[in-house]
Amino acid sequence: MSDLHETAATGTEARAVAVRRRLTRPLIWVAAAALAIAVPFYLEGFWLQTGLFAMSAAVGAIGINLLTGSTGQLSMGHAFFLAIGAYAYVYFSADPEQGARQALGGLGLPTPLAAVLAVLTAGVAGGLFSPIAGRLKGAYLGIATLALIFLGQHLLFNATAVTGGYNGRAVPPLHLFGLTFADTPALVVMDVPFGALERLWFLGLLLVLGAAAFARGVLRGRPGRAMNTIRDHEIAAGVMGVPVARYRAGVFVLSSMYGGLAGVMLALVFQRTVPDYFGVFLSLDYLAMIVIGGLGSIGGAVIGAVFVSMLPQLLTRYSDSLPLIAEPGSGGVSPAEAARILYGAAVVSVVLFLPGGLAGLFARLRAGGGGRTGRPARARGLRFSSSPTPTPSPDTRS
Amino acid sequence: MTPSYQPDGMPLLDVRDVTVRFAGLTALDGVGFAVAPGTVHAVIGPNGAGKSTFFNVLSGVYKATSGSVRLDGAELTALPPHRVAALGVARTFQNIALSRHLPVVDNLMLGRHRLTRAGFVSSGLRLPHARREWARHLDRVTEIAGFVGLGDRLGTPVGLLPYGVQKRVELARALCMEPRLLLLDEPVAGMNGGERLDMAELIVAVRESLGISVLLVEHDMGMVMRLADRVTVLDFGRRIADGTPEEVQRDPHVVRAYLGTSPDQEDM
Amino acid sequence: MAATAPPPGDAGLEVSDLAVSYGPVRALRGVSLRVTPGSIVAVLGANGAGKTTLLRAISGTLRFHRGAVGGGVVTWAGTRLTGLPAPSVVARGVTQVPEGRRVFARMTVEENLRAGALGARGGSKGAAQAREQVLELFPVLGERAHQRAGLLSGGEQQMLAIGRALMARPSMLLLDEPTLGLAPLMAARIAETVKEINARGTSVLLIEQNVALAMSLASHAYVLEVGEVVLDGPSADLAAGDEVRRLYLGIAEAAGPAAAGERAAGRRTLSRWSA
Amino acid sequence: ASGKATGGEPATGGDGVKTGPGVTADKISLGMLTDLTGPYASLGKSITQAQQLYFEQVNAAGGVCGRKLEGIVRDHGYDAQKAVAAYTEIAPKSAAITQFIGSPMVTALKQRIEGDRLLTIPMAWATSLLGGQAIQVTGTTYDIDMINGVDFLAKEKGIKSGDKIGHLYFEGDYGQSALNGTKYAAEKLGLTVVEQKIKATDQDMSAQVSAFKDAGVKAIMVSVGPKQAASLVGVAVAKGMDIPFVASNSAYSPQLLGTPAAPALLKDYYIMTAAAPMSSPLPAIKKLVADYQAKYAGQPVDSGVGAGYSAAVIVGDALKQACASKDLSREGIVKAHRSQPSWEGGFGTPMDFSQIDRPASRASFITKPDKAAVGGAVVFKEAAISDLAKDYQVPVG
Amino acid sequence: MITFLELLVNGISIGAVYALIALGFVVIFKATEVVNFAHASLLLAGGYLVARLQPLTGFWAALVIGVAAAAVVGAAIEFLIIRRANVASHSVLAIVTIGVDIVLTTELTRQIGTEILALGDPWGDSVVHLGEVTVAETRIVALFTAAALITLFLLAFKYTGWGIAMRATAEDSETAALMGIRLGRVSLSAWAVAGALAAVAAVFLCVFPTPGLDRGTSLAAIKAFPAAILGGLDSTTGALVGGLIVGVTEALMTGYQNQLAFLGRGIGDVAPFLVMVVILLLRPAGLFGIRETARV
Ligand SMILES: Nc1ncnc2c1ncn2[C@@H]1O[C@H](COP(=O)(O)OP(=O)(O)OP(=O)(O)O)[C@@H](O)[C@H]1O
Ligand SMILES: Nc1ncnc2c1ncn2[C@@H]1O[C@H](COP(=O)(O)OP(=O)(O)OP(=O)(O)O)[C@@H](O)[C@H]1O
Ligand SMILES: [Mg+2]
Ligand SMILES: [Mg+2]
Repeated sequence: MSDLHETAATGTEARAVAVRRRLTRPLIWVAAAALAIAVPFYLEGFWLQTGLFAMSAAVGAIGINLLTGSTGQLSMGHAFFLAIGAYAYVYFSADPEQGARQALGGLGLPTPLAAVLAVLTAGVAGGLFSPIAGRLKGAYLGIATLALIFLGQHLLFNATAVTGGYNGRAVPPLHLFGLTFADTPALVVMDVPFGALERLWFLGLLLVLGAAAFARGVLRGRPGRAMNTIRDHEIAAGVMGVPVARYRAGVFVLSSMYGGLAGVMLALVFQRTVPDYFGVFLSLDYLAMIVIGGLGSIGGAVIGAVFVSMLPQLLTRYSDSLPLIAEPGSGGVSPAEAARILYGAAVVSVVLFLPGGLAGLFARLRAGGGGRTGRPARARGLRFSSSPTPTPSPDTRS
Repeated sequence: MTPSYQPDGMPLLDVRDVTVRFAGLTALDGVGFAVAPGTVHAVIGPNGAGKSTFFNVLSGVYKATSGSVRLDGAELTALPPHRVAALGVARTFQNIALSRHLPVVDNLMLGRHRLTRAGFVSSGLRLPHARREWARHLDRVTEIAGFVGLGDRLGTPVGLLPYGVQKRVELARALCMEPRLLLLDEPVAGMNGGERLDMAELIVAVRESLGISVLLVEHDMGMVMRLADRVTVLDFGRRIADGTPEEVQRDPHVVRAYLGTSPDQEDM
Repeated sequence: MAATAPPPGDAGLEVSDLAVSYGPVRALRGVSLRVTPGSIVAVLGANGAGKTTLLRAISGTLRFHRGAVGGGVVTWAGTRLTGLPAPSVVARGVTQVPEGRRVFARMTVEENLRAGALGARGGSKGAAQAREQVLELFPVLGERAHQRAGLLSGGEQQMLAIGRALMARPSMLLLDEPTLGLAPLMAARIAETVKEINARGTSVLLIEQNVALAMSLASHAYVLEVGEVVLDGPSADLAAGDEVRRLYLGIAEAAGPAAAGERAAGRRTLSRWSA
Repeated sequence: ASGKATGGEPATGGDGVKTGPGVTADKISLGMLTDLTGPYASLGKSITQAQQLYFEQVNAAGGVCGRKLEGIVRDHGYDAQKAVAAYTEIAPKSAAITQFIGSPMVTALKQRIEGDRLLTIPMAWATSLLGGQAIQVTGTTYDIDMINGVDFLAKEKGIKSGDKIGHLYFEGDYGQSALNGTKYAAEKLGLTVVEQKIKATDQDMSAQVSAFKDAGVKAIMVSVGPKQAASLVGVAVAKGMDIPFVASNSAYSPQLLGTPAAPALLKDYYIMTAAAPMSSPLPAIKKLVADYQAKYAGQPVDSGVGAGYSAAVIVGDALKQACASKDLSREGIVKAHRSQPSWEGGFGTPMDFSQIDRPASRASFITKPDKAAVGGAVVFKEAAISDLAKDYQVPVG
Repeated sequence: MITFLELLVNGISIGAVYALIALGFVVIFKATEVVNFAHASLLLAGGYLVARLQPLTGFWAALVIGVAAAAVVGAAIEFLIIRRANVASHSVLAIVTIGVDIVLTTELTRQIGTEILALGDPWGDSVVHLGEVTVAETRIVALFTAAALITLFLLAFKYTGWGIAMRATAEDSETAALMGIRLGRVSLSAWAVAGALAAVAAVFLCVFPTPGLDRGTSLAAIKAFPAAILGGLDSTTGALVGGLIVGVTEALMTGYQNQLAFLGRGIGDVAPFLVMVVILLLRPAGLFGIRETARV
C-alpha cells in the first residue's frame, strides 16, 4: 500500500533535508548569479556567443517543452516560429532600404517595441495554425507541423521585400534604456571592452530567467493542470470543463511566442538572419533538447538546450586534444562528425539510461541519500504521458 | 411497463427521445425520463445496454443522433463537453480517468477549472488575483478532500493510491466542480464490501449536504436499492422500465433481462 | 489464524514463499499457495493486497510494471515458472485474463480471438476447435465478430477477454476479477462459465471481489492482506467464519473495528460553495 | 582584472614589421572555414587539402616574412550558426581567411568580416559578396559565367533571337546570381528564359525536364548541384531532347562520370569556369596536380584543388606584399592585397583585385567532361571575355 | 495536354517511390506505434549496401544481399536500442529514432564521402513511350513493386498471425505477452521488414532519373512523411495513395511553376505539405487512417 513508500521519506530525516535545502538554496542562487555576472569579464567572444546561442535555445526549448512535455503535443515546426520572431524583429525595427536588386521593407519602429511585436507576431502565426494544432495530436500533429517548416522556408526565400530572400537581412541592434547592444559605440567596463556579446549576455540571462519563471507560473497554475490533464486524459479534461481544442491551440500559441522570443534573441546574437538556418534540423534539435534535458521540466529544457548547443562547439574547439578525433580534413572522424554522433548517441542513451533526462539525474543526485521529499511526481520528472491518447481500451487499474 | 413518472414541479434533467447510433449499431433508442431536483436516480441495465453511452451524451462526449436533453431548461445535446461542464454537470468515469503522475490536490484543483479564471498570463506572471484565487479554491478543495476522506492524501501522486481510493478521488474531483447534477458511472465497481458501504454513505452525504441530483449507474443492486429514489432500466438501448426501486425490482422484464434471479438472493 | 502451509503435492500450481517488490515497494511477502489440478481456488483480499501482483508473478508480466520476484518460486506441473517470460508461461498452458479486460480495442472481436490463439500449441485445427467452444460459451462474440473490440460494452469486453484467453486452450486459467463491472445476470453467467471451463478440465485461480460468488465457485480460498496470506481454508469454512464476513462482505459493519475511522466520527457534511 | 582586459591592438615586432591578430614573431595563422561534413564536403576536402599543401610548400621555402604559415581549420557543415560560432572563435587569432565555404554563411558574417578588416576568400562566387574591402571573390562571378555561356550558345550552338532557353537553378545566392546573368544575356540577345527553381534536396528532375520540353527550350543553363545536373541531362536525353547544356562550375563533378548519366554528360554539356581545369597544360597547374597527387595519393583532383590552391596563393601573395611594406596588421594585409590590379598566379585568367565592386575577372573557360582527363574535364575553349560580359554592370550587395 | 499527361505520369512514377518509403514508416507505426525518423538512415544504409556490393556481385545478387543486410540493420536498431528503451510513450521513442538517425546518417555519409555511387541496375536510362509521354522504365518497375508490396502487406496485416501479433503488440504489449506473443520477435521483425523495404525504396530512389546514391539521398525520406500521414499512418493503402498524391502534386506544381510564379518559385516542394495540411483539416487521421473514437 502507498504507506509503504512514504515511510522512507517521512520523519526527522526528511525534515533535516528540508532544512538543509532551505539554507543551501539561496547560497546556490547567489553563487550562480555571481558566476553568471562574472562570465563576460573573463571569457572570450567565442564562449559568450556559444552561451548566448544556448540562452536563445533555452528559451525556445522551454516553449516547446510546454507543448510537448506538458501537453503531450509533438511539434516539429518550432524552427518556423524562431524564423518568424527573428524576421519580424528585423522587419519591424529596420528602416526601409533600396538594395542593388531589391527593395527591403521595414517599419523603423523602436527596437524594444519591435522585439515585443515580433514575439506577438510569432504568437499570431501560431494562432493561425490553431485549426490544426487544436485538432491533431501525437504523430499526426508532429508531421503536420513539418509543413510549417517548408512553408516557412518558401516564404523566407520568396517574400524578399520582408526577408531579404536567400541573403537574409542585417539585424538592427537593440537600443534599450540608452544602451545599444552592438560593438559600437565602444564601451569599457572595468577595463574590459564591452562589445555586443558582452552586453547581450546580461540581457540574455534576464530573458531566460523571465521565460523560465513565466513557464513555471503557467505550469504550476490553472493552465498547467489543464495541460497535464489533456496530456493524460483528453476526455476527462473536456468533461472537467477544459476546452481542450482551445487549450491545445493556446499552448501552441504560447509555445510559438517562446519560439519567437528565441528567434529575436538569436537574431540579435547573429546580427544577421539567414533563411537556411530555420530548417527541419533546427526543429529536431529542439526535440532532442527537451528529451535530453527531461520532458515536462523547465530546468530540463534549459539543461538540454545548453547541452545540445554547446556540445558541437566544445568538440570542435578542443578537437586537437581529444582522443579518437581527427583534425578536420585528415580523413578520420572529424570533430563535427564526432559531435553529431555524440549528440545522436546522447539522445538515445538518455532515454535508455536516464528516464527523466539530465534534469531527472540532477534531481536524483540532489536527493541522493536524503530520500525523497516534497512532491514525488514532480521530482521524478514527468513522463511524456502515461497514455498519449485516451486509449479506447479500458484503463487499467493501478 | 411501469406508469410514467411525473415529478413534482420542473425536473432538473429532462431527457426526451435520445437516440445514439454508431456505425451499424443503435446504442440508445428513443430513451426518455426525468430527474427531479435533489434526488438520486439510478440507471441500470445489462452490459452494453447503453448506460455509459447515455452518460457520454449527457456530458457532451458523444453527440446524440436525435433527441433532446435539457438541464434546467437549457439544451445540452449540441454542446461540447466543457460547455456542458460549465452548466454544472460533473461526472466520474467507469474506468478511472485521473492524471496518475499528479498529486491528488492537482487532480482536484482541475475540478475547479470552470470556477476559476486564471489564464496563461495571470498564472505566468503570478498576478496577485491568480494567487488569491488559488488560495481560496485550495481551501475549498481541502474541505472537499476531507469530506470524502482524502484529507491526508493530498500530496500523494494518484498513481500510487489503491484503487478504491482512486475512485474516491474521482468523486472528489467531480464534487470540486460544484455541480448541480452529478453523474456516477459504476462508483463501486471493483471495491470490496467495506469500501462499497463507505462509498454509498458518501453519496448519501453528498446528496444531503449539497442537495444536488445524482444520476447513478451501478450493477450492485443492493447499492441501487439503498440509494436510489427512482430507477430507470435500459436494455439494448431502450427503456424497459422506470419507477421506484421496489417497482423495478419486481418488474418481470427487468428480472429477465438484468437480474436473472430474484434480487433478494443477489443482494450481498 | 495462521496460514497453513500447503500440503506437498505433485502437479498443479504451487507458489511457495513468494516475495515480490516494485522498486522500494514490497507487494508480496512469503506468499504460499497451491492449486491442485482441476480445482478452482479463490484469492480474496482488499484493494492493494497484492492479488494482481500474485498473478503477475505467475504469468511473468511483472517486468511490465518494473516489479521483480525477490524470492520464492512458482511451479506448474512440476516445472518452474519463475523467471520465465510471459509467452513461455502461456506455452506451458498457463493463461491469465488480465484485470480490467484489456481487449485490443482497435482490433475486431474476431482478431482478438485469433490473437489469443497465437501462443497456443495445437495449430489451426486446435484453434478452430477452441474458437467454436468460445463462441458457444459467448454467442455475443459471434454476433459482434467484426466490430472493433474497443466499442464493446464493459461486459462484452469481459467476455471477450475470457474468450480470448480460452483460445490458448489453457490447462490453468488465472482470472483477475472477471466480474468487475458486470451486471448481476452477467456476473452469474461468468460464474457459470468458469464452472463450465473448470468442468472441462481447466484449473482456475480466481481473484474476485465478489466474495459470495467466489466462495460459491472455489473449493479452497486464500485471503491476502498487505502482501501476506492471513487466512486460508476450504471456502465453505471460510464463508462461515466471522472474519471473512466482516472484512469482505461488509456485513455487520457497525460493530467491526474496520468501520471505525471516518464513519465513527459521525455524519459527514459539506457546506455548499458560495462564491 | 581578466585576460580580456588587454585589447588586440596592432603591435610592432622585433623585426620592425607591424603585426596584428594572428601574426606572431614566428607564425602567421590563417583561418579556414570549410564544410567537411555537409553538402559541400567534397569541395571542402579538396580545398582544405590543397591549401594545406600550399602552406607546407611555403613553409618549406622559409615561410612568409620569416614566419611559418599555419592553417586553423573549422568545419561548419554548412550550418550558419556553426559558421558564425567558428568565425567568432578563429577570427581573433587569424591574419586572413583563405577559404570560407557557403555564401549564406559568408553573407551572414559579411558585416563582421568587413568590420574586422579580415581578408577573406569566399569559396562562392555570388555577386552579393562583392562590394567590400576585405572579402575577395576570386575569378568570375556566377552571372559572368552564364553571360559568357549564353554568348557561347548564340555564337556556336545556333541559338538566336526569339528562341527560348531554360535555366535550372538552386534556390539561393548561387542560383540567383547565375540566373541574373542568363536573364541579362537573354535580354540582350532577344531570348526568352524559362526558369525552374529547385532545392538542394530535390533529386529527380523529370518534372523540370517536362516543363522545359513543353516550353520548347533550345538549350538549358544549369546552376544546381552535380547530382541534379546529372538527373536533368539524363532525363532530357532519354526524352529525346537533343540540346546543349551550359553549366556553372558547381554543377559538375568528375564523380558523375561513374554514373549512368555519363554518356549524356559527355555528349553536349559545357562547364563555365574562371579557373583552368586540372587537366590544363599550364605549368602551374601541372605542378600542382603532381604535388597534390604525391601528397594525397588516390584522391580525386577536382576543381576544388585548383580553387583552394589558388586562393591560398592569393592570400600568400597578399602577405608577401604586406611584408614588403612591413605591415602585417589586418589593415596592412587588405591594403597590400588590394594594391594588385593584375594578379597572375598561373591558374587561368589574370585578376584585378583593386576594384571592390567588380568581379576580379570576366573571362571564362569553357570546359567539357572527359573521362580520361585529370579532374574529369578538359578545356573546350580557352578563357575569353564575351562582348556581352564586357559591358555588364554587376549588381553589388 | 501532353505536358499535363507527362507531368501526371512523372508524378505517379515518383509517387510510387515515395509510397515505398512511406510503407516502411507505416509498417513500423502499425507494429510499434512509433514514428520512425530513422527511416531516412535505413534508406541510406540500404542504398549504400546495394551500391557497394553491386560491383562485386552484380545487381541482382547485390539487391538480395543488400535488402537482407538492411533488414539486419533495422533489426539491430530494434535489438540494441528500441527494445531497451523503457519508456511509457511512443512519442519519446520517436525522438529516440531521431538520435539513431543522426548517428547512422553521420557515419554513412562519412563512408560515402564525396562519391556518387551508381547502383548498376539493369534498367539503365531506358524509357517507355506511352503515346507522346515517356516514363523511365525504372519507375514503372517501382510502381509495380510498390503496388505488389503494399498489397502483400495489406493482406499480411489483416490475415496472418504475424500481422495480428503486430497489431496486438502495438496496442498493448503486456496483454499481447499474455497471449503468448513474443514481443521481441514482433518488434524485431517489424524493424527488419522496415529495413528491407527501405533498401528496396532506396534502390528506386537512386536509379535513373537520379544518377546514384550520395549523401543527400536520405533527404528524400522527408517527402515520404506527408505521404505516409495523408494516407493515414496506420494504413498500407494510405501509403500508396499518399505517395501518389505527393508525387503528382509535386510534379504538377513544379511543371506549372511558370504559370504559378505568383506563388513564388519552388512551390513544388511546399505543395505536398500544403495538401497534407488541407487533408488533415478535413480528416485528422488521414484519408485511410482509423480515426480514434475514444470510449470512456
Ligand atoms: N507498477 C507498480 N509500481 C509500484 N507499486 C505497485 C505497482 N503495481 C502495484 N503496486 C503496489 O503493490 C501493491 C499490491 O497491488 P496489487 O495491484 O497487486 O493489488 P490488488 O490486490 O490486485 O488490488 P486491487 O483489488 O485494487 O486490484 C499495492 O500497494 C500497489 O500500490
Ligand atoms: N464509440 C462507440 N462506437 C461504436 N459503438 C459504441 C461506442 N460506444 C459504445 N458503443 C456500443 O454501444 C453499446 C452500449 O455501450 P455502453 O458502454 O453504453 O454500455 P453500458 O450500458 O455502459 O455497459 P456496461 O455496463 O458494460 O458498462 C455497446 O454495444 C457498445 O458496443
Ligand atoms: Mg458502462
Ligand atoms: Mg488487482
